[in-house]
Amino acid sequence: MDKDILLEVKNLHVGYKTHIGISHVLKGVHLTVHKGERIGVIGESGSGKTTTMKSILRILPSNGMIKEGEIFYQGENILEMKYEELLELRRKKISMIFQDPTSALNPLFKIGQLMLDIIKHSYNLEESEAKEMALKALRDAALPDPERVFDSYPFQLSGGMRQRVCIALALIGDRELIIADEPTTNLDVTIKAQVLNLLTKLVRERNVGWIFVSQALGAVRENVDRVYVMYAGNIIEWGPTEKVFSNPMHPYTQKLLECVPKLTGTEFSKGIRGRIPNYFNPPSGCRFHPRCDFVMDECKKTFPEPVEVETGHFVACNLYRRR
Amino acid sequence: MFKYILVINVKSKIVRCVFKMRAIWKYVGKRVLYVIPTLIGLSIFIFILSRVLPGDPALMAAGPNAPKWVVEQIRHQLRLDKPLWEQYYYWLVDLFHGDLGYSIYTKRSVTVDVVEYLPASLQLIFLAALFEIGGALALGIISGRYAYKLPDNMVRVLAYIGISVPSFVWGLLFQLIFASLIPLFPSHGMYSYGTISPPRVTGFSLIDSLIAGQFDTFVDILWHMVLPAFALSLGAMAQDARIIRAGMVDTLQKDHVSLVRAYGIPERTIFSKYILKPSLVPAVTVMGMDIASLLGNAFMVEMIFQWPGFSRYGINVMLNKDINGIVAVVLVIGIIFAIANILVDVVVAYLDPRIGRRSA
Amino acid sequence: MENEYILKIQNLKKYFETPYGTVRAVDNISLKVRKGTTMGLVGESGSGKSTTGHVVVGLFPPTSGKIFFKNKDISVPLEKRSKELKKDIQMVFQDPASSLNPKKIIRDIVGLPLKVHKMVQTKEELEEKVAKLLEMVELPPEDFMYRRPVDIGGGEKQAVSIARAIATNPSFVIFDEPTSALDVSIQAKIINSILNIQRKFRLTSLFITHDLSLMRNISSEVTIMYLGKVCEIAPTDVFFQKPLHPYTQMLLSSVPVLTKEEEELKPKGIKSIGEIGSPIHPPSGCRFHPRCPYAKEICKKKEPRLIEVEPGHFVACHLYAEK
Amino acid sequence: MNKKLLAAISVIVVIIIVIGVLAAVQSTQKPQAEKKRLLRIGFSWPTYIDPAVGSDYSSSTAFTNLYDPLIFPGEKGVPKPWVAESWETSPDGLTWRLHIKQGIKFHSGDELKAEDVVFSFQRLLTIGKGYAYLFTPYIDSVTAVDDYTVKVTLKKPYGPFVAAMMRVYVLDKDVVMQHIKKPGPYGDNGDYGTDWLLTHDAGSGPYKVKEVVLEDHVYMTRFKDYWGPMTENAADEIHMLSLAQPATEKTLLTQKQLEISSQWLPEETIDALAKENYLKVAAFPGGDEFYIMMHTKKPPLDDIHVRKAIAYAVDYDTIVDQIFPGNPIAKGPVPSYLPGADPNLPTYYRDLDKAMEELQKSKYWPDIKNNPNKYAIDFHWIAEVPAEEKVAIMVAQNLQEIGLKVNVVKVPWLSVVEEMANISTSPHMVSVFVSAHYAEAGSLLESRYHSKSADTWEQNEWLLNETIDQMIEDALSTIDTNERYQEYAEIQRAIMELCPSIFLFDHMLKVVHQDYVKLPQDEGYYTGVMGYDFDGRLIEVLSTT
Amino acid sequence: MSRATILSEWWKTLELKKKWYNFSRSPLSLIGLIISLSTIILAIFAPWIAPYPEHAGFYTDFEHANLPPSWQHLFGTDEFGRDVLSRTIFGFRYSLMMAAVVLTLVVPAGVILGLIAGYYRERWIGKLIMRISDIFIAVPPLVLALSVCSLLTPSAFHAMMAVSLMWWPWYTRLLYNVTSSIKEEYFVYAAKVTGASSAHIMFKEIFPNAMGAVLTKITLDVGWVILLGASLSFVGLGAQPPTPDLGTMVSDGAKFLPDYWWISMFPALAISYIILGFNLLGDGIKDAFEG
Repeated sequence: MDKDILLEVKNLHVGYKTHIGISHVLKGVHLTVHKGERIGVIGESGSGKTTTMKSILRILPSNGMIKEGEIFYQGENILEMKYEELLELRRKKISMIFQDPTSALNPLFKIGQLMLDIIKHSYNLEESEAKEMALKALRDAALPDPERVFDSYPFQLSGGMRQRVCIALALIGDRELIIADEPTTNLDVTIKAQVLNLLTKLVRERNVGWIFVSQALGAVRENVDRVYVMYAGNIIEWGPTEKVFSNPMHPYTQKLLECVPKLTGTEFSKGIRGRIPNYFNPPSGCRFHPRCDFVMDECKKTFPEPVEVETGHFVACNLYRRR
Repeated sequence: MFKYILVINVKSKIVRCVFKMRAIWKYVGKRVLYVIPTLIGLSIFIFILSRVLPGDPALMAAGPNAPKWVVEQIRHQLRLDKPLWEQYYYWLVDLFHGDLGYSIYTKRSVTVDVVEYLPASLQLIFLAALFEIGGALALGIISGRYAYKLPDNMVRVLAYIGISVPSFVWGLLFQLIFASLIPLFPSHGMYSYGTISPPRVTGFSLIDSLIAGQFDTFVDILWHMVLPAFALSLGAMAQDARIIRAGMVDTLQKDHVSLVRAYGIPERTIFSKYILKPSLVPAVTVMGMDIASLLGNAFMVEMIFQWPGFSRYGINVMLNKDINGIVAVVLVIGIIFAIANILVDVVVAYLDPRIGRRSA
Repeated sequence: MENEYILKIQNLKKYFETPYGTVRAVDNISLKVRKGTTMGLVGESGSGKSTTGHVVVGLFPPTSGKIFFKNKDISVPLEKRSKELKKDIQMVFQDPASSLNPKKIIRDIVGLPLKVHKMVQTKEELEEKVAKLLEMVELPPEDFMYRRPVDIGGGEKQAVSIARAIATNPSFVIFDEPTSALDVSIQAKIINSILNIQRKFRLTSLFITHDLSLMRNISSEVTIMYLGKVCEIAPTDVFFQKPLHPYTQMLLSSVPVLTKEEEELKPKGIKSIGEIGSPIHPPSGCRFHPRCPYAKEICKKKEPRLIEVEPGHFVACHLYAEK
Repeated sequence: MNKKLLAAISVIVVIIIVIGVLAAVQSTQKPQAEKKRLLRIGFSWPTYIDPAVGSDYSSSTAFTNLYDPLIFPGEKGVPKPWVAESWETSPDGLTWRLHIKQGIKFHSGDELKAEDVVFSFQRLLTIGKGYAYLFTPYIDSVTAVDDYTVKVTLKKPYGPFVAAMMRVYVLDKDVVMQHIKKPGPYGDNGDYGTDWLLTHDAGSGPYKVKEVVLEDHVYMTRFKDYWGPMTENAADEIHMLSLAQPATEKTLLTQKQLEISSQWLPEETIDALAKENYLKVAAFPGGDEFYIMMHTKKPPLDDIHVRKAIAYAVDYDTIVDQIFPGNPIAKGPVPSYLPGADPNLPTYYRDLDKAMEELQKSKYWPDIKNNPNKYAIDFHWIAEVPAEEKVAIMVAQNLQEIGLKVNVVKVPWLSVVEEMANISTSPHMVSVFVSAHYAEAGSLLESRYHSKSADTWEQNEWLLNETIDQMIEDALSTIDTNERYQEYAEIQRAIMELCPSIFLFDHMLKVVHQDYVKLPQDEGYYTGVMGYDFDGRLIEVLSTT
Repeated sequence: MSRATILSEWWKTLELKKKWYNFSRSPLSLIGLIISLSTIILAIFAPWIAPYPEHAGFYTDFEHANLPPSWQHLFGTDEFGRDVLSRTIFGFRYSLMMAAVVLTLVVPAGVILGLIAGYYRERWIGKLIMRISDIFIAVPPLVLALSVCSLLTPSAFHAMMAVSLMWWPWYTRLLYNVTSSIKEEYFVYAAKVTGASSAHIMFKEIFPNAMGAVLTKITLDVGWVILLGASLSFVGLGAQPPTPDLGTMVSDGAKFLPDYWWISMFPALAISYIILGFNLLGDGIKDAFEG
């Protein structure tokens, strides 16, 4: 085992029990984060990004079930951890920034109450020490007037500030891995840039592992070392950022990159036909096959094994397997 | 100079606190202003109805054998010989003097009746509310905590039964079972016979008996209150347990619960703090209104248990077409309802900081 | 020469009274749209771009100011507008989920304008026309005509919205962030149909968005708004070559991009700072001054006027007023 | 939050447990009080203990115990001198001199004197409610001649004046005047003490008010200095309790928390209770008769044949056997035991053939035959007396048999009173118990059939028959008793002929009481005067609690 | 075109299927449906189902009064000798009729007023309607219904009128809330922009979206109206005897507790049964529309 590996997700299958049946969302997701490495996960909405991230911390909703797979954190399987160990992991090792800061902060508790509660549970500190720690975290998140923020309810803060508070929460103590689940999706363009800059700056400074989940391809490209592309509960392509973006291999990745409008105003793509499949009855074989322009018979039957097309750049597509 | 700043710092905290209070008061004031026209409308509605609908209250007041001149005298006394608007005007003027008019049923001022009977009802409703809140919280939390599991299913079925069985049926059932078949509790009234009621100070017999040092009486009253209060509380209890459960199940799915969970807060704390409080906000609204509605259900329950309260008085004035009494009963209940409404809003505003104040 | 402007907005103001104060959603803006072109209206939340669209289409009467459409004053409440006018101006709304009545089938949704304007007599005629409209937005009619909005995806909903908007054959259509809620792959499809339709119908349109890259691909002229004010108006090409207003520069610099070419378009040396102000208590003077790196004393006091620095390129900033 | 909530829940749980334990303790340990002879009687509210206001059963019972009347009804209602020791009448019957007994003490300790009697008369007449109607048409003036003599001047002769004086209860003038509230509707007299007297007494009776809680109870304690005769084992306290539910009364009786039940227990409950060996049922004439009054001016009842048909259709036997067991079928317009009643009148009985025969004689017959709904008869019964429902529904069933359609309507008592005040709103038929105001046939005849009572609740018939009116007036102003009774008999015969009412039965009051309470009624004693049935002077309580 | 019609039908059935699926997911909803249907069937076919239908009218048989439950009289007989079971079955009929009359009066009025008030919420008409409806909501419906009833002579008709008078504001409120939120939806904007009339927007665009809520409320309200009606007659302000009204039966029978418990307890259970049924059904319908 590579000692450098911080987190390794192997063959993760996750489904949700609903009244209509089981929705098979994740189908064999794998992911590796090295110490201090910055990872990007891109994919459209509904591709299973958030489910993957929630599985790591085992905070899936009560109807979510991990059917198969392993998640190793420094060699320990998170999925087999006892509750106390899990709490320890959540308190000290991995933290998560949620997509929507408005819904992620309990509206009825002051920022300070929440932070103190978290710090006290994690570190067993005195009230004053805990408060000091919280204020420091807020200051680190570049919040003006941390005292006031500490004493505010979430609704009294702007969206950008709320997300900074979430960042502050995620940076309390010495975390080794920070998961940022679409941290800027609901923010305005200029604020987005600010928050993202802050986050990358902090991550770089502290040299922690970082999983940056996003739909914004540009933002991912600018900020991470390696990138995973997800489609319908599968990782279909991954590799060093530059390689994936400059030389996308999977038909989906190619199309996706074409779809992004360019500032240079080059010719516009026609988009990808169809939409993300229904997870109750997902397509057999490669889940992209109904939308793929290069679909072959075997695509409908088997899920393609990943192929390393260049160093560290893998793609799971039958087009390349044959070659 | 430094000293001054220090003082300001301390002060600012107090000021902020006061400001918060003031914001809530302002909010309450607004609600009161909103409620007043409604109450006036209500009084006009019921007043006109009581005067316009067929029936001769004066004749009824005079009693079966009274001569004509007595009837006329009462008609004059009740101002029934005046035009409607004038009657209402004088009624309103009297109201501001604290006079709700003459009751043809009790033969005295309705105000006196209200003062006499209302505390007994409020006292009963208070106990019922205690039962209701306690039961609803206990059942709701169990149900929410074990959502979709056996305890939850049991509570849900119980809640449906609780909601569906009318309070008067509960009353009769309890009376049948716990007073007649197994005589654990008294079947009616407020005191056991022979108990002399404590001297009236507040009108709330429980408090009065304590003031008078009659602990026996206190226990006696409480003992008489158990069955009616319980019968009264069951429907609302079931209703509120359901709301609390729904709130908890709903909150369970929220991102902010995922967040605290992701940061290693233990499940017990999550439930008792981060899930319970948000689920209580909608429950408090319903609970408050349910408690106020108990006054309505109390009509039947007080009748069954012969509780000497305002609702039984209400039934009696209604059955006797005591127009001033009816108007007063409706209005007083309207006022209590409005107060309950406002109280609920204040509690909700206290629980939910977003309501009522907003930073500019 | 005046005729070539199909829409003229003069000193338009729209204030909303709320319990927390007066929201100055649109505060004295003027702009003109040439016939057959697409005007892009760009801004962040609170900039008043959507409100401008709503006022033009008549949903809210203006607080003050005039709107001329084809040289007719249309700054009146909706009830007072003629049916002809309503037929001529249409709008596509932002949120696909709320744009379509969930209780109706697509045929009736698209057919409503036809029925209101008595453009069809019989049910057969209606179905025929609706089918044509659906084909135009690339939705197979048999498949969609009788479905309800809940059964179709976000992109398809937006396509239906577009079909509805063009049903009356309008000459002017406002697109209010039609793709902001969609994934990029779907967005590409929708933008393509919009472009097609514009070409086919020779539509004049107002395209509201916060996405500059998208704007680059669709509009011929750009108006940038900030807190209810216009900052800059310019032809698209000029704008991307030479953004003048500091806010425009900040906005442009905040856009994450995918390619090197794009990277070069982004202005250097300006970074996003500060928060968007409140439209209830907007900053004095130039509304952007608290965030502006070049802010001077005068910016706090005096509101800059919109001046034409070169033909067709207007900017409201004291930096350029001096020249 | 967590701890606070837990604390709150545990407090509530503790409260519940404490209540439970206390309840258990309570149910074994009755509250300790000093031993007393208690007489607890069930009543229905309202009870107005002011003699110038109340006139119903429970109010009158309260008067009997709290006050002394001028004349007291003896056995079978025979007038007995009481506060008025003796009296003289002028030959024209217009001037009466009443001699007041000396040495009667009010509860305040003052002696009862002539001016108190005058005051009581005047107060009654001024307020006009209660029993005032017995006197207003007759009395011209009341004056005190000296401390112990009162002179009453009448406008016209009033035969039953002595009997009527059972309804003049003497109040303590000084006490009342001390508690007057001004301003009030009675000028200088303010409210005439009506507010105060609602919950206090100013009498000289054997009991005085201890506590009145409106709609709940009237507690009275023994007045030690009572002047009159009292039985040896008289109760120390009388509690009149407002009881609304038979089930409650049943529980109380079986738990020995109630000595005498209320007077309107359902027959079913009485039956069930009679099985207990420690309970007794006392039945005695209540002085009232149960009538179905028929509106003689409203079609189709304005036709005597229809009325007679109805009278022949009603199943009297079932009523007295099943619905009101123990009550004798009425023999005429007044209860048969009332002085002046004629026991030998021709009566109606159930005979469907006769009924049909009468109905066919009626001018309405063709219409009724073709469309019973055209002449549907409204039958109102009084909501407060649930047993009347049985009569109403049974009568409706009976009339259905001869082809008459009936709508049964349940109406609250006061509404019945109100609708009967007007000839157009009076229902076709209404079933009412009416009792004599004083123990003589004349009382009922006047209040039931004289035109001046047509707009009161006591007459729904709207007879408005001048001949009958004249006969009644003549009889009432006849001072000689035998002669008067003779005239009463003639009136009764005339009324039977007109068939304005269905005479169902002479009402027997039935109460259930504990065996340690001795009611004079157990021995066959009765007064027949409303309100004198439960007289603390006579009832023995043989057990203390 | 026929293919189109088939398609349209197909989608419609699919829609219904989905609703039924959501509904039948919970066994409680199914129980509710069974209970409600059983009461409706009993009510409609009462004269044929009840063992002694004549006991619902003017009938007395004092010989057989107060008999305990037996095979002959499953629920026993009352103080008139009438079969309690038969009267209970007829009682369903009266209760459901009351609910039907009240709701047919109240729902259209409340819905229309609510639509208008919500659509014109900024104008005086909307405000006026809401203020008036506030008046009727200012006290528990039971209190006001009792007062109004007491001022009239007690009868089934008056009870229905009084309950109706108390009930419309709830629908007005419901529709007001739904309307004032839906009127800010973009599809309403779209309809306005295209020139659709206010009436069209209110009834064709907004109202269908409130249908689910209205239907749910109607079902739940059947139970509440019955409860209110029963309470009125329990106090003695309801239907006239011998109408077999469940509330009246309970309060009349209460006199004979505990000896003849069947006279009041079976009707009491019947009231609870019918309310329980419609409560469960209402929640099921809510699931069907929301799920």
